[in-house]
Amino acid sequence: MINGSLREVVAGFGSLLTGMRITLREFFKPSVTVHYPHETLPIPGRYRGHVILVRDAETGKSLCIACKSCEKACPSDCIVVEGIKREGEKRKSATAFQLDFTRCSLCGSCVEVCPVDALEFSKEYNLAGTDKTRYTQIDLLKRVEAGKS
Amino acid sequence: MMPQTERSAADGPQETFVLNLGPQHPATHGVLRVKLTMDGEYITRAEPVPGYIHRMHEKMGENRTWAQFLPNTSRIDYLSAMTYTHAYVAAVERAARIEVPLRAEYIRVITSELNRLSSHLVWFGAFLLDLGGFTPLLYAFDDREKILDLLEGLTGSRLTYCYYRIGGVCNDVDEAFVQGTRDFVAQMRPRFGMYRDLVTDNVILRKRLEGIGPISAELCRRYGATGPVIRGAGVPYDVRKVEPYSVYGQFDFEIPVFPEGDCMARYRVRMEEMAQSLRIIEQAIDRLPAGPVMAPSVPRVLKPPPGDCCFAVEAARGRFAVRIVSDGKEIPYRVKLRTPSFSNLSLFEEASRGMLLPDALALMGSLDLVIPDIDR
Amino acid sequence: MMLSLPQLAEAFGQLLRNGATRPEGQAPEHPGSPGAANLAAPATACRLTDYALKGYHLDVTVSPGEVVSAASLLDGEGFALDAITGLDWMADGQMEVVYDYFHPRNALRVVVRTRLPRAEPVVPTISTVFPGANWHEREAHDFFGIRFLGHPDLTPLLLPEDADYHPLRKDFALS
Amino acid sequence: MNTALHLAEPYRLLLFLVGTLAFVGFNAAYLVWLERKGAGRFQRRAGPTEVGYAGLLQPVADAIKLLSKQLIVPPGTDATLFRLAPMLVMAPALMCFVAMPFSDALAARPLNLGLVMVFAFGSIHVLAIMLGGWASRNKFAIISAARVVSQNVAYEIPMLLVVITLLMITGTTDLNEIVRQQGGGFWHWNILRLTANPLMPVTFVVFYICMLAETNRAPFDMAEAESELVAGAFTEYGGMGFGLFFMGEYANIVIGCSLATVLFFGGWQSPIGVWPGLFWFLLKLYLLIFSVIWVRWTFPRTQFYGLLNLSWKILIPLSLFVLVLSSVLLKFL
Repeated sequence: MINGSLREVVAGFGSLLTGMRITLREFFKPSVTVHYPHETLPIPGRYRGHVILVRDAETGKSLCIACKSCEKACPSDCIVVEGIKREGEKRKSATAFQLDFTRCSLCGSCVEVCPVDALEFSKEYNLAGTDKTRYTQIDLLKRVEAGKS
Repeated sequence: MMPQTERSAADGPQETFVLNLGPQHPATHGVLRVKLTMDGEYITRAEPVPGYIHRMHEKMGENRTWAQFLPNTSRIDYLSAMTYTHAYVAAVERAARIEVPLRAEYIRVITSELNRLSSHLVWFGAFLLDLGGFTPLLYAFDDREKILDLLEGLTGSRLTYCYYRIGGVCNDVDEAFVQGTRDFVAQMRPRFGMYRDLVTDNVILRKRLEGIGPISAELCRRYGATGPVIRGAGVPYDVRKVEPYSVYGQFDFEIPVFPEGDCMARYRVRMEEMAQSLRIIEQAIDRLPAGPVMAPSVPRVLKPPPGDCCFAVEAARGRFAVRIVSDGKEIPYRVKLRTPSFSNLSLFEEASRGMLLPDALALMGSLDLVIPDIDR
Repeated sequence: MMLSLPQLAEAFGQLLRNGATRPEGQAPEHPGSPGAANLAAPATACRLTDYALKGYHLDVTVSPGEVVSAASLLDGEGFALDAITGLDWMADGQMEVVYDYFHPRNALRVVVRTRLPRAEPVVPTISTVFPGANWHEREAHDFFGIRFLGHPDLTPLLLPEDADYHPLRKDFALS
Repeated sequence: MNTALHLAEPYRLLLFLVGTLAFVGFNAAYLVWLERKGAGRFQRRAGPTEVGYAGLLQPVADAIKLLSKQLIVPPGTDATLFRLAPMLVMAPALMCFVAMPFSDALAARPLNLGLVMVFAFGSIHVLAIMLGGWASRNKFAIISAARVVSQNVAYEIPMLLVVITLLMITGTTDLNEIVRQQGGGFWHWNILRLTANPLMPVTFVVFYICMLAETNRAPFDMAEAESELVAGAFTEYGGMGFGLFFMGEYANIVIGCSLATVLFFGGWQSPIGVWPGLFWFLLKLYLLIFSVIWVRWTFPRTQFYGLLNLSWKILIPLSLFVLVLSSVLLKFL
């Protein structure tokens, strides 16, 4: 019996040494962390930041036709679109496009449902501000007109 | 906290006290409260008090269209969002008689299994943290990060994917994902050897888990506990095998079962399961068929015919079932979410009786609870 | 022992006083569906369903008084409780309680359902048979106000302790 | 003998008081940094990097933070005991350094009962933790206080048994004399004095385990056990009260490792037999401290009864056997 328990003690002690060998091995390996914000990783192409309107390269305007499909598809009611039909244009165009990002769950329904592919995901993830309205009322139309895309 | 002692006449000289574990406690992994009646360090009664992050997902389901409920499904058990979404979309597909393309099913299996791996890796780390070992958590997160990178590249999100759609998946896999997954499988295999040497074989861990917190198959049955809890009690119950859904029937994998019923058995089940998930992923990647990833005939306004139907999947924590009831309208009449953590926790009161506090916390850790999964 | 579906259906047939095992097709309109056809459905019925369409094999409708004996029957056959949930059929003035069962060793899923008057939804507890039903019944009480007779403790489980509302009732007003 | 340190007694004492305070304070502060850096490396991350070069000013930032916090005495506690406990954990730790021979001449007061004194004062911190836990009026703290007492009672015994084994071989309790005996190369160190007792390495392992348990270090950190008892005896402490407990823990590690260095690794003696001095002492000390950190970041916490079983069923019989073996060898060889 003593023999058996002694063997158990020795085996247990051995398992501890094995563990320490492994952690020591890891000790000398390079670190795997990325030191944000000093360094950042590339953002994958399909990354889902908050949605933005696509800027038409020719006109510099949004492609949105104010059909409100996205507004209807949104599970969280975070999109408000207004539009009118301007003189001499075939389709309606948006006069207001507001996003309440604080309610958005980034499901992508709006992007998928858009018939003219006027919506896309941004690559922005550094979102912080002192003013709530900065994220409850993101004016996407103004953003397109300001040339940001 | 004020010490207060309860003494009842029947107890005689024995004194017990109430220890309020949580809602904020390092071992409850979220906001779960457990009201412990203690006799010294021995638990005489442990009464879990869930509900601190109850969000009423089921009511939300009755207030939006069938498709609009999809983002919610990622947020019930946020660690296995894929499997939860899978159960919901499959239930709706079953109700609306939608045939899902084969390629989409394969992609669902690959992503679900990757998600199961990432979920088990979090459990592994958190469990070791409960037992006071910090380092394995970081190693597990290192591995999990690779999975999250893969899924982020595919779906655009790292945790709450909302990737499956009723009738398929929203993005097709690209070559980078396929290759990345192959590389990951190759990298992950040797890591299990490291985990075994560092953690599983460690004498301290074995002393803490072997024979601790026994849960019998009968106890599991009476409480409806599933997943690694029932498989750690010797019952080979896995929805992927018992009620094969999606294309799981086409893969060659085993259901790890350990009959001991103790914390170590549940631990080993999950460790083995990770290796089995790798097998499934490997086969699915090799046999990934070509074709569309969305069913062609999904109506834009979905109105499943009246009636109810169920769909169950094997989530990382056990059997997750969705019961939907349609009244033929475009919004669900009822969405019932049967979550595994709810049933798994309900046996805690009976199983923890008479245990020492640290052992009971090991038992709780071995149940792999995700609190939003209980509270919904 | 491998339990076969017909055997189980037979057992239920004996259990139900006036309900008989009906093969698929002859069954009346599905009791889970709303509308007038519902009320025409018999109080008790037991029918085999197409698993591929429904996700369960056997659909049993019992009277409220029979849920405990149904649970005992399934308990004896080695079933486990999946979930208990309510369903508010406000238009019919009824409340349905749905008991989902699964079998940990056989691929068998059974649904037992019963209908209660919506004004006073009272049904005996099955937590005496399945201790796991305790929490499920508390949850159904939270959400629907269904009272489970003989339940040891119906205080709110997921809702706040002082909750006196039942959010999954169809007339629950969303603020 | 080094003559530079033969100063007048009051100056000498003052110098050593300041020196010891500085040494303990510096170590307590920078061992936290070392621990965090070490933990980072073991876990493949960088540890503190932001405050100063490689995070070297992190302890300073921590100290400022802790000092600026309000000291809260929870209502209903025994305020006197509650305040006394953190001091009680620190002061005896300082006392232990009085007899510690840093080099041949560098010791505050060479005592011929040095070893006994270190043990006498080293045991007080248990009392302090118990007092802190008891005075906190918190259930987690009280559980922790009860654990600490039984843990330390259990580990004091094998620890003293192995030290007695060593004393039989060295024949003195003067720490400096013990070091002098181990001069002339590493094969003269006590850990390798296999002629006196072939089980000397085992003796060291027992001593090391007991040291971890006595200082409440992982995997024996029953008193703190953050995943069970939140922070155990320290739950109600904030600001510098907590800071003192924290520093006390590191001070005790330094004492334990210093003692291990002196008793088993030849203190300030050189492993190759030439140039003995302070350098060797510090090198061995920090290597041992590193191993303590290494152990902490490798293993999970033991279960409490596992801990007691280890002491009563394995370590005590083992150390008793070593003791008997040594005395038999001493008697007949």
